[in-house]
Order: sequence, then structure tokens, then C-alpha cells
Amino acid sequence: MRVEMFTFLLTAAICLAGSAGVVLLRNPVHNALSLVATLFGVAVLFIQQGAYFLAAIQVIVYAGAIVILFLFVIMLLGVDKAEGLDRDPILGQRPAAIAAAVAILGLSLTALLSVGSRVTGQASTLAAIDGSEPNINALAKVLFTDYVFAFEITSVLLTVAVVGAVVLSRKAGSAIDVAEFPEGTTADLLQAKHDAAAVEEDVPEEVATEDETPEGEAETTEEALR
Amino acid sequence: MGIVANVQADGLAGLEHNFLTGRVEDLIRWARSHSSWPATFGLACCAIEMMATGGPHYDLARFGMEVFRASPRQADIMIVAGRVSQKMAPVLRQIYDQMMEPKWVISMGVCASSGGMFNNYALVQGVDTIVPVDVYAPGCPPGPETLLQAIVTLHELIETGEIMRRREVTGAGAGVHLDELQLPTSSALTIGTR
Amino acid sequence: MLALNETWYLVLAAMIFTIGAVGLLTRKNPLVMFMCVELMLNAVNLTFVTFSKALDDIAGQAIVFFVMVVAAAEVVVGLGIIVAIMRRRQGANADDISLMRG
Amino acid sequence: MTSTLQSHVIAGMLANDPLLSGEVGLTTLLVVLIKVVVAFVGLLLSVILMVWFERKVIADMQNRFGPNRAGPFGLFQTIADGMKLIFKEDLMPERADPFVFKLAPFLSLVPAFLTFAIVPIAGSFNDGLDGVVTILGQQTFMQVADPQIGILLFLAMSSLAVYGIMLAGWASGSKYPLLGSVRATAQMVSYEAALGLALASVLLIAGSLSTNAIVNGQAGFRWNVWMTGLVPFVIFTIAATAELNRPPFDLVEAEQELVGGFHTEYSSFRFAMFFLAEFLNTVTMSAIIVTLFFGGPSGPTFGLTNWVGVYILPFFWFFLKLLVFLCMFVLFRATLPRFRYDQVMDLGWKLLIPASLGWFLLLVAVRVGSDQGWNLVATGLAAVAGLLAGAFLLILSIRASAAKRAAVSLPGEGT
Amino acid sequence: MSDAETPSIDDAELAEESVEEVLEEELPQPELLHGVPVSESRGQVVLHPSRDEYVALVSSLRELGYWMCVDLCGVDYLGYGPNRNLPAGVAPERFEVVVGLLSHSDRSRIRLRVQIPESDPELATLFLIHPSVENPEREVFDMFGIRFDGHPDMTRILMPDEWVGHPLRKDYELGRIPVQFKGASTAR
Amino acid sequence: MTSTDLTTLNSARDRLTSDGSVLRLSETEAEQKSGYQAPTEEGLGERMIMNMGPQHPSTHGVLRLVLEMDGETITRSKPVIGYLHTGMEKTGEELTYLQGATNVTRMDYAAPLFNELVFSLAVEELLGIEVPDRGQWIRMLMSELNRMSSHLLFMATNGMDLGAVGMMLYGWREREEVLRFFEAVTGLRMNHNYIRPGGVAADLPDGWEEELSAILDIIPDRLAEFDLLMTGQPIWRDRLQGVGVITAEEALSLGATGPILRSTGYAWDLRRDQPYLKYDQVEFDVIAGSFGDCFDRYSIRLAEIRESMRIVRQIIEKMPEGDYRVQDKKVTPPPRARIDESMEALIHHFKIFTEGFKVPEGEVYVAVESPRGELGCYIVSDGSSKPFRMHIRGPSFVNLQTLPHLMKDSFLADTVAIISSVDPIMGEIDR
Repeated sequence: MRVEMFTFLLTAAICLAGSAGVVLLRNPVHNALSLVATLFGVAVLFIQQGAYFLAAIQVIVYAGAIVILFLFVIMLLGVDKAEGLDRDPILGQRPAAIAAAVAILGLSLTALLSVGSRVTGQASTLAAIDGSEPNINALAKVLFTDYVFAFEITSVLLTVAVVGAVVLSRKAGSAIDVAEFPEGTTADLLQAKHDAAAVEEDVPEEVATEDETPEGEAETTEEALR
Repeated sequence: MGIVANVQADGLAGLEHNFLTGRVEDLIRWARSHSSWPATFGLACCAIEMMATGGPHYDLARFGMEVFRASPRQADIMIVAGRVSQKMAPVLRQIYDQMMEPKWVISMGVCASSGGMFNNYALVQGVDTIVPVDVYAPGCPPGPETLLQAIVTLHELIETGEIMRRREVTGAGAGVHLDELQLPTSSALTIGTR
Repeated sequence: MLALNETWYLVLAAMIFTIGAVGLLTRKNPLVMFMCVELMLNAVNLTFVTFSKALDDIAGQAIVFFVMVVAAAEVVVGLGIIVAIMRRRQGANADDISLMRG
Repeated sequence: MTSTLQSHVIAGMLANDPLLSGEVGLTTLLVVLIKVVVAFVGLLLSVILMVWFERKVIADMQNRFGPNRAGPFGLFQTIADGMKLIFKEDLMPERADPFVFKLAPFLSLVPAFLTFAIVPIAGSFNDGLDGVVTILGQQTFMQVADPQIGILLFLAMSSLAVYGIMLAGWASGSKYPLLGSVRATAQMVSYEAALGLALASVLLIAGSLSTNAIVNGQAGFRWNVWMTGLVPFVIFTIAATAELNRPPFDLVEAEQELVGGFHTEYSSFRFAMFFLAEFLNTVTMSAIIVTLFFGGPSGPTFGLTNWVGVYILPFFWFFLKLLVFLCMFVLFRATLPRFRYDQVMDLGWKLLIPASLGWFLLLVAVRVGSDQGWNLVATGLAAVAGLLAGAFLLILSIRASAAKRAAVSLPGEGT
Repeated sequence: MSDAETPSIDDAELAEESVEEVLEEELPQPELLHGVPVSESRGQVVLHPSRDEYVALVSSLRELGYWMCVDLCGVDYLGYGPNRNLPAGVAPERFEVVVGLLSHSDRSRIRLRVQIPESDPELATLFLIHPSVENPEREVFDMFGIRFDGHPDMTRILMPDEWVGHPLRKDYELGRIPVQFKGASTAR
Repeated sequence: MTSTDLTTLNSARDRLTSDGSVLRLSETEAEQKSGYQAPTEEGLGERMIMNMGPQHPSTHGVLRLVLEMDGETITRSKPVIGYLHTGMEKTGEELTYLQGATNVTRMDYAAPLFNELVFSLAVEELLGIEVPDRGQWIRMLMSELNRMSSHLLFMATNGMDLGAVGMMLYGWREREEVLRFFEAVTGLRMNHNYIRPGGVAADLPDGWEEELSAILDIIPDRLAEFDLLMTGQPIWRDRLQGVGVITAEEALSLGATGPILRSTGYAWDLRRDQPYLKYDQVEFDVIAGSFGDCFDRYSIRLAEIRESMRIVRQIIEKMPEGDYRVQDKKVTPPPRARIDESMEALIHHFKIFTEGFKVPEGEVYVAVESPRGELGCYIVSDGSSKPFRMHIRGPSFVNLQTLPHLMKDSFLADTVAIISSVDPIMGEIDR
């Protein structure tokens, strides 16, 4: 029992620290890593409650795929800069959020602690957990019998999601604003050079200086969007 | 993670010397001399001979040196193989600075050591004006035998700790000069099972 | 020493959920907001598993399974949208996404 | 309540291992401790030997001697390398993210160690024995743990191994490593799918996720490599090579393009950890292949039931099989040119994943057919026909999309 | 002509004068090929277009099968003797740009020598006729300081951007550093 | 020769000058915009400037490439050179004609004998002397062997660049066999200074035929191994075929010569088309490709090793007896034995090595087919014993201009294959 309590407390601490990290840390990569910590904690708690398969899936799907995807996007977009937390997005949003949080937590804690250690509800008769049967087999049985329709629906959902993601992330022809990249052909450059009276101001230098100044880029796109 | 943050002198120079640290120091020197990974720093003709030294006939791997590291962070020996131009000099220095202590430099060939036959505007006359050189390998280009001799010499210096003493004296590299080896390689020597 | 029972798990889940909710409301970076949603989902999953254990009912775990699948789908699509937006606007945050209107 | 919960938990984690089914006493803990220590030390030793072995074998293939100065036959070469790296100056790049930079090597090292826990390395699987051995009077398996979810643990760890590489590249704060790590992530995530699908075929035959049960099921040369029809094995091996970032899939550290890939900025002991992790993973992956497809430690024990038949011979078989795969990986490195990034992706998505999925479906069809008592030949033929149709459609769609892409890009080329 | 002569500007001026004198005295009609004076050097055909004729000549030679511009280099004739092997009617200048053209069809080569005065070291680029001259023209600019008008990227190629001077000019020092031997008290 | 005519040539040229595949960015700006540890604000989805080299494992020495990339695709690029600039042309003006060969041999260090050859040919052209037959055949023998060693070096580096680590070592192993012969003949493994104005430095040593035929016996087997490891290797073919494609017209416009030009199907080889030495007396094939891609360039070089061996076999048969250098007191130093006997010979020897010999005024351009293409030498003589101007037309220097066009729209990983297939030698590019 002591071991169990110890495991729980440790894991709970990791979970809470991780989730706090997700909210409080400024760098998105650190946020993602904190999320991984929480996910691991939850996986351990799953194991503690006998849900082995879910624990494994939690690590494989959440940590191995979802958070990796997050990190991938963060790196791909290069948004791995620390975000300032000082500015309040909407006036009073933050106090309101805290208030709401206190309310939610207060309510649920009151509800939970008032009933003591009892869990209300009926013990299952249909899909009871049989101690002798491995957890995976039991889960598989209900998934492919009682919930087979839901299972099929989720597979459709996943397919749709994949297609959607591909369509969304496919690079449209105008993904790069050509105007931002004055890709003068050599002939153009030469022509321009001949035209321009001031030969000193080399055109190649213009090409070089104009491209990718992040601020300018953002401005032009902003204008384009409006 | 590294136990050593800044290795100017021997591995544990800061500690008081007793039997144990003495042994450990010997061990570290042994490790350093038997595992000195070269940085890939080929410049000119000498680079070809340097690569030939890594080839089957001469086999640098015997000294545990076939691990040419592209990243200077992981390399121990910089073999300046070839002439260093004025344009290259800053790059050379930058790469040297990127290498981690302890690091050793072999100046391979007369061009690197002194500018060689190209005493003109374009070349740095001696790479020791840019980085401290521990061993000079003469020749234009030095044959693989000469390079091997330079490497073996360097390894001996490292293992005996002589290199650090010399560095303290000169304030720069150890500056060991070698004679060029003119061994006939006409013998058909094939290493390995073939 | 207190005995470890279901309430502990439920309280922990409630706390994680709350933290996630606060994050969702206060952060501006859409990616971080997404992560907060994942936190809340995890809290709910933990609750499900706890009840499944308490009531000896495997159905709770089955539902967690579905939640995970749906979460994966949601993340895929959500990140797709974010990538599409961010490509156009460096450093976009959640407040700017209203620009998409119309 | 709590004690049942606890035993349940432990039984679940370590599954069928008889060691933990009864009362958990001090001896039990001792046995577990011994197993952990032996596995850890053995792995480290095997890595040291593996590095030496690879350098020697490659040297021999290239008509060279290879390391021969450090110790007899250069055996201490790896030790010298390790010592030197430990006592080398350490660096934290200016632009690096200190915490993540320090964390990353551990993230790539730890999963490699953990995976080995589920590999059975000895124990007799003949004559109805299921690999049970007796240590200090306790019955147990010759593996650190045998969880219910054994193979899923392997998948989980291999998906975690990505973190080390990804974060290392990001935390270095420079361009080459970042490119390397983005490549790595894409590659490893894609090949995990093929890996998992190839694995599914094995699980279908074995009917269990526990490695002990999988090995047990292969006793008497009913090895999965032919029970699953070779294809999953080939796919698994290719995907595993990609997962390991070994040649010809070593784009991550492709020296020729990205200098050192994700570990460009790493020096000293942190680099040694990556180095260690790479070879550790190679050993572990070979062990997993042996376990999944080649019956692990099972092999002829010549009717011996004493310690020779239980420890020595099975371990010998296991080691022999392991060596074959280590040699295979070395051979890959010595001979094959490197793939290009898009070729790796194409191979993964357009060939390996469809092929492993198709083969899995074929196996399922045969399995269902035999369960239902259908005519197996007819079932097989129908399944093959279905798969061929699917493959045809896939090829057609790939062709169509390639043609479309070419058509789109042509006007852009500017005439 | 002797190799003991030290190169100096005076000599070059002298050389120019003497050639001019020769031209004024005799005024022979230069032999023409492709409309420009031609000479021969060791059996190799050399054309001597003026700066104005240069681009048009290369262009028309290209039509005639000289498809490839194999070489383009500069020569600084500062301090060279009077005999420049120039045909009559071509006034020697300090710089020359030498262009080698190759015709694959009749397997012949032809060489162009264009005189560039020191006062105005500029020449039109061949880039739009033979893109292959991009690097060589940059090299000539780097080494001799001859600018190629219309070249898309007229920057230094071999020396660092901030380098001062043009090394292959005859009045640019070789940059030899006296060899110092270890222990020697004075430089030798 | 092929279907190339002026119209297609013109359109190719116009395409080259207008497709904007060259990144016209000065070195300093490229440095500012990127760098080895440059920031990554641009992100990977956008175009970014990347500096590759000058110290990069696959840039063959000190080539630096400034790449503009869209993700992993290269949109524009520019090779930046000069990191090995040695001032050899300037130094060459300070050295006598006899010393000149020592200088030029260090340019293309993979094929040093060709540099000496072209320099010597140019000087001889100016002097108006004819090298005796045996001297010419020895020159031919040595340069063909050098072609083999150079191409073997290419095989090694090309394999290495594409990740076939084994190939690296195999290439060196074979090259070492050839170098051993060089050492026996010239006394040095590289930078021989063997071919000098007036002939060669020394006659072939005794037993050279046996040594050569030993080499010629070994290498074909080894080349068969290359075929096994590379030519027939599916990954190898995938990596090279269709990568870095160039047409004959583009190659002509860009001045590309050697294997790059021949890979396009345009069979132009100076050995056959403008014969020098005694190439008109040996039989060999000019290897041409058909697609102009990296694989063609690789296989042309592989086949040229075989052709070179064919030529070497013929040379062994046909090697005439006689002098190996001109017997002209003005140019040739007296034989070593005579110096000990005669005071006159000693003075002669002293004078020729201190003052050198005078070369009549004039200018001349001579070209030979080096392993990388047309290697030319332009010498202006003012009648003194030192060249007034010595210019080397390095094939790599000109061939390097094809890089941006070859690399346009290819992947970062392909750049390595492409650079490798152009086979640049920086010593010759930067001189």
C-alpha cells in the first residue's frame, strides 16, 4: 500500500507540474515537453488502475505521435520563440479565467469530497472486468462486439481527418508570395541595369537586400490579407 | 556532462597528485593518444595524401583514427593539409576555435608550415601564425609515411604528457619538427585477406 | 496514512482539467492552446479509467480508446489549419485568426 | 482491496513471469535486481564489442586492419574513445536551449536500454517448457520483464527514441542540426507505421503481445519468419534499419550534406551518449528481430535439461542469431549508398506500408478461412486477387499523381 | 629586348611611341579576317578587334560555328618590349583581353586579342553571347581590374571582397615575405 | 556531330541567361544572411539562404556554395571560390620556364601530369622544338595512367559522397597501385615535375613493362567490383539517374568540357579531335553518354578508365626506343654522368638551372584533354627566360559554372551527387 501511495503521489506531482508547465512556460517546445511529462504521468496512473493497453496506447499515440506532431509543426514553422505572457489578450480575460478555474475546481472538489470514498453508480454486469482475463482481451472483446459500430465510425473519422490534413497543408500555388522574392532573371537584371542611369546601385544587391526581412514580409502579407 | 570544463593542462591538473590521480591521468593520456579523431580539413594536394593515408595501404584506422569527424566539436586533431590562403585563414581559425579542448594541430606539408614555394600575396606564410601547431610534417606533399610519423609522434607526445610541457614553454603549439621520410613504397604490399 | 482510493484520482483529474482550462483561456499561441485541450482530454480520460476500475466496467476503457482516436484526428486537422495560417502570417496568434472571417 | 490491486498491477506489468505471481519477498527483489544489473552491464559490454566488431569487420571488407593499437586486436579502442570523450571539454552553444540540450542525449539513451528488458535471452523452450528457469530457488524467465503489453512497450520506446534526436537538433540552435532532426522525425514516424504493421502479422500468428509467449509459440522451428511468410520479416528489417538511422537510411547524420546532423553541436560525453545510443539501438533491434521472427533463444538443446540446456545452449543460439543480424547491419553500412530523403519517404509510404498492410490482410484472410473451414486455396486466391487489385489501384494513383505534379511544374520551369 | 629590363611605365610609353612611329612611317594595309586585323602566332590565328567591334565579332563568329568560348583571360603588357606581334593598324595598349574560341565543326580555334587602355579599363561583356565567360570575366576583373560592362555579377571571385588591388597587374608586388630562418638575427 | 545546331544552341543559351538559377549575392551578403550557425527565423517552409562550406565534407576541399532553398529544394545557388587561391599565375611569372612545371603541377593535384604536359607543350610550341618520339610516348603513357588515377579518385569520392563508404576505400586502393608506378618512374607520388619542356625528366625504369602489366591485370577485376557495388546497385542508380541533367547545348554554352560535355552525347575529346602527342596512333573510343545526368558522368569516367587501360596496353607494345628528351643544349641539361666528367657540362648545367633558357617572343595557347576537360595553357613570352604571362585554363574553373544550373530544383541531398559528378578540383579552380 505504501508503495502504491508513493507511486501515486509522485506521479500526481509529475502530472501537475507538467500541466502547470504547459500553461506557464513561454517556449512552445518546453510546453510540449511538459505535456509529455503529464501524459507519462497519466500513463502510469492508467497502469496503476489496470488499464495496460491504454497506457501503452497513451505513450504510443500521445507521446509518440501527437506531441511529435506538435514539435514538428513548431520546428517547421519556426515559432519556437518565447511568447510574451505579459500582455492580456482581452481586458480582464485572465482574472476571469482564474475565477472560472477556481469555480470549476471548487465545485468538483466539493462534489467529490462530500461523498467521501464512495463512487456512486452501478457496478457493471455486462462488461465486467474479469480478474482472470487479460485487460487487452477484455477491451478487445467489447470493442469488436458492443462498440463495433463506433469503432468503424472512428476509422471513417480518421480517414476524413487525414484527407483533411493533406488538403489543408498542401502547398497552394500562392503559398509563397512571389512579389516578396524579386527573382529577377539575369536578362531582366541586365536590362534593368542598362536602363538605370545609376550603374553603381547594382541590381543584384537589390535582390539580396529585399528578400526575407521578416518584418517586411509580415507587413506585405498582412496587407494582402486585408 | 563532461567532467572537464576547460582542458588547458593535463586532464586532472587541478587536483592534488597522488597515486590514484596519477594513474587516472595516465589512463586519460592513454585514451587521448589512442583515440584522436581528426577533423576533415583538407585543403589542397596534401588532403589527397591525407585521404590516401586513410586508405587501405596505410590505414589510419590502426590508430583508431578512421573516425573523421565532420563536426569540429567532436574532433581532436586538426590536420591542416595544404596551403592556407588569406581568404581561408579566418575560416581555419574559426574551425579551430570550434574544436573542443584538448585539441592538437598537425601542419601537413610545407605550404601549411611555411607557405612553401608560394611565397606571395595570396598565401598565409605558415599556419602557425593563425593556430598553434604541435607537429610539422614536411614534404610537398608529405607522403603518407611522413604523415603517419607525424601522427605517431603526436600520439607519443600526448601519451607521455610531453606535449603539454612543450606548449607551456612555447606558449603556443608544441612545435615539433620532423624529417621527411622517403621510404620506397614500390613494394607491392596488399593489406588484408585479398 | 490515508488510503488510496478513487477520490484521489478524481481530484487529480479535476486539477489537471482546471489547469488545462485556464491555459486554454489565457494563452494566445494556438499551438499551446491545443496542448491545453489535450490536457483536458487527458484529465477526462483519467476519470473514465478511474470509474472503469471502480465499477469494474471495461466500457470506461473502451471510451478512453475512442477519445484518444478522436483526439488524434482533432490534432491532425487542427495542426493542418494552424500550419496553413502560420505559413501566411509569421507569428500569428489566436486573436488574429478572426482575420479569416469573410 | 489495495493488496489485490497491487498484485494485479505487478502481474499486469510482468505478466506471466512466475517470479512475481506468488509472495513478493526479498529473494524476489534480489533476482530482479540481478537481472537488471546483468542486462545493463551486458548491454554496455555488448555495445563496446559491437563498435569494435563493426570497425573491424568494415576494415576487413576494405582490406585494412582496423583498430589494432589499443589493447589486443584493438579491443580497447571503444574504451579509449569513451574515456577520451568523457574527459573532453564540454560545450553549450550560445544559441542552445540549455535544458533541452542536456536532456536530449538521455532521451535517446534511455529507451534503448528499456527496450532490451522485454527480450528473452535464454531459457529452454523445448519439451513443453516455456522458458522458465530457476534462479535462487525462484522460478522466472530469462528476461527483465515480461509485461502483457510487451511488444507495445517496444513500439512505445521506439516512438520515444525520436524525441532524443528531434530535441537534440532543435536545442542546438543552428541550421544543419535542425534540418537533420526534422528529417529524422519524418523518417522515424513514417517507418514506425510500417514497423507496426509488419509486427501485426507476427502478433496475428502468436496471439499474444508478451514476448515470452511469442518466443514460446515459435518453439520447434515454427519460426515466425516463415510462419508469416517472410514478407513481414523483410519489411520489418528494412523499417528497423530506417528506425535505427543506420545506412542506407542514415540521412539524419548524413555527413555529406548536414555535417553531423542532429549531433553536430554535441561534443564530449553528450556526444558519446548519442554514439552509445545508436549502437545500443542496433543491438536491441537485432535482439527484437531475433525474438519476433527467429524464435529468440529457442533451438536444439539435445535433450539437455541441466544448466547447459537451460542457460548455455539457448543463450548460444540467441547470440548466434543476434550476431547474424549485427553482421547484416554492418554489411549494409559497408556496401550500400545512402538513400535520398524523398526516396526514403517513397519507399516507406508507397511500398512498405501498403505491402505490410496487404500481407497482413492476406494472413487474416487465411486465418479466418481456416477458422471458418472455408476452402483454403480458394480463400487464398481470392485474397491475393483482392490485394493485386488494390496494388494496381495504388500504382495507378501514384502514377496519376506523379503525372499531375509533372504537368503542374512544367509551365513553372519557364521556357 | 632583354630580361634584365625592369618593368616601368616609361618603357610602356616608349613602346607605344615607337609603334606609333612605325605606323606613321609605313602605313601598310593590315590583313583582314572577318573584318578585323589578323595576325598569326606560332601557326595560331589571332584576331585583333577594337573594343567596339569586339561583341559583334564574337557574335558573328558564333554564327560561323565558333560555338564555344573556351577561355578568356587578361594580360598586362606593362613593361613589355616593343614587339607585341600586333598587325598594322592596331595600337597597343597596356591591357589585353584574350578570348579563345573553338569551333567543333571544323575543329579549329581562333583567338581574339582586344586592347584595353589603362585609362579606361572597360570592355563589353560576352555574357549574353557565351554564358561561359561569367567566371573568367570575373577573374579578369579580380586580377586586372578590367570591368566588363553588362556583366551580371561584376564582383571579385578569387580574392576576398575587401581586397585592395589587382594582383596580376605588373605593378602589383608579388608580396614575397623575406624568409626568416630560426635563430637568425637578421632577416635574409 | 549531333543534332545540335545554332538555333537549339541559341535557345539553350537564352534559357541559361534568363532562368535565374544563379544566386547573384555577394559573398559578404551571403555571410550576413546565413552562416554556419545562422539563425533560423525564416523557418523551413520558406526560402532561406544556406551556406555550404567552405569547410564541408562534401565540397571537395574548399568550395563554398551559397544556396537559396525552398524547404529542401534548391531554387538558386552560387558557388563561391577563392579559398585556395595560391597566386600561381603570378608566381609563374617569377619562375623560369624550367621551374614552371614545378609550379603548375600543383594546380590540379589529382592529375598533376596534365598540368606539366600542357605547360611543356606550350613552351615547346613557343620554342619551336619537337620532342623525340619516345619522349612523346612516355608522356602519353604517364598521362593516361594519371587519367586512370584521377578517375579512380573520382570513384572514391563519388562513392563517399553518396554514402557508399566502402567505395571510398576501394578507389584509394586501386589508385595506390598506379601511384606506386608513378613513384617508381618519377620519384614522387604526386606533384611529379616529371614532364618538362623538352621531354621528360628521366627515362622509364627497367622492368616498367612488367610493373605496368601487373597493374593492368589487377585493375579490371577491381572495376568489375565497382560495377557490382555501384553501377548495378539500385540505390546507386536511383541516386544518380535523372539527377543534375544538362543538355549538350547548355553544356556548350557554359563552356563545359570533358565528361560533363560528353555525358550529353556530344562526343568531343581533344585526344581524338585535335590530336596532340601521338594520340592519332593509338586506338581508343570516346565515351559519350545520352542523358547528361550524374549517372552518365559516373559511367563515362568508369569507362574511360577502361579506355585508358586500352591505350596503355597499346603504348606498351608500341613504345619506341630513342631519346626521351630533345638533345638541344639550350633547353636540356646535360646527363648526370657527364657533369662529373666535363667542366663544360657542369657550367652548362649550372647555367640552365639558374638562368634558364630564353624563349622567343610570342604568345601561344595549347590545350590538352585532362580528366576534367580541356586544360589549356596560354603563355606570353617576352623573350626572356621567364614567362611574361602564364595563364592556365582550368577545366574545373569553367565547369563549375554548370553547378547552379544542374542544381536548380533539385534536393539538398542531390547537390552532393551533383558537385561530386562535376568533380571539381579546387587547386585548379582557384590556382
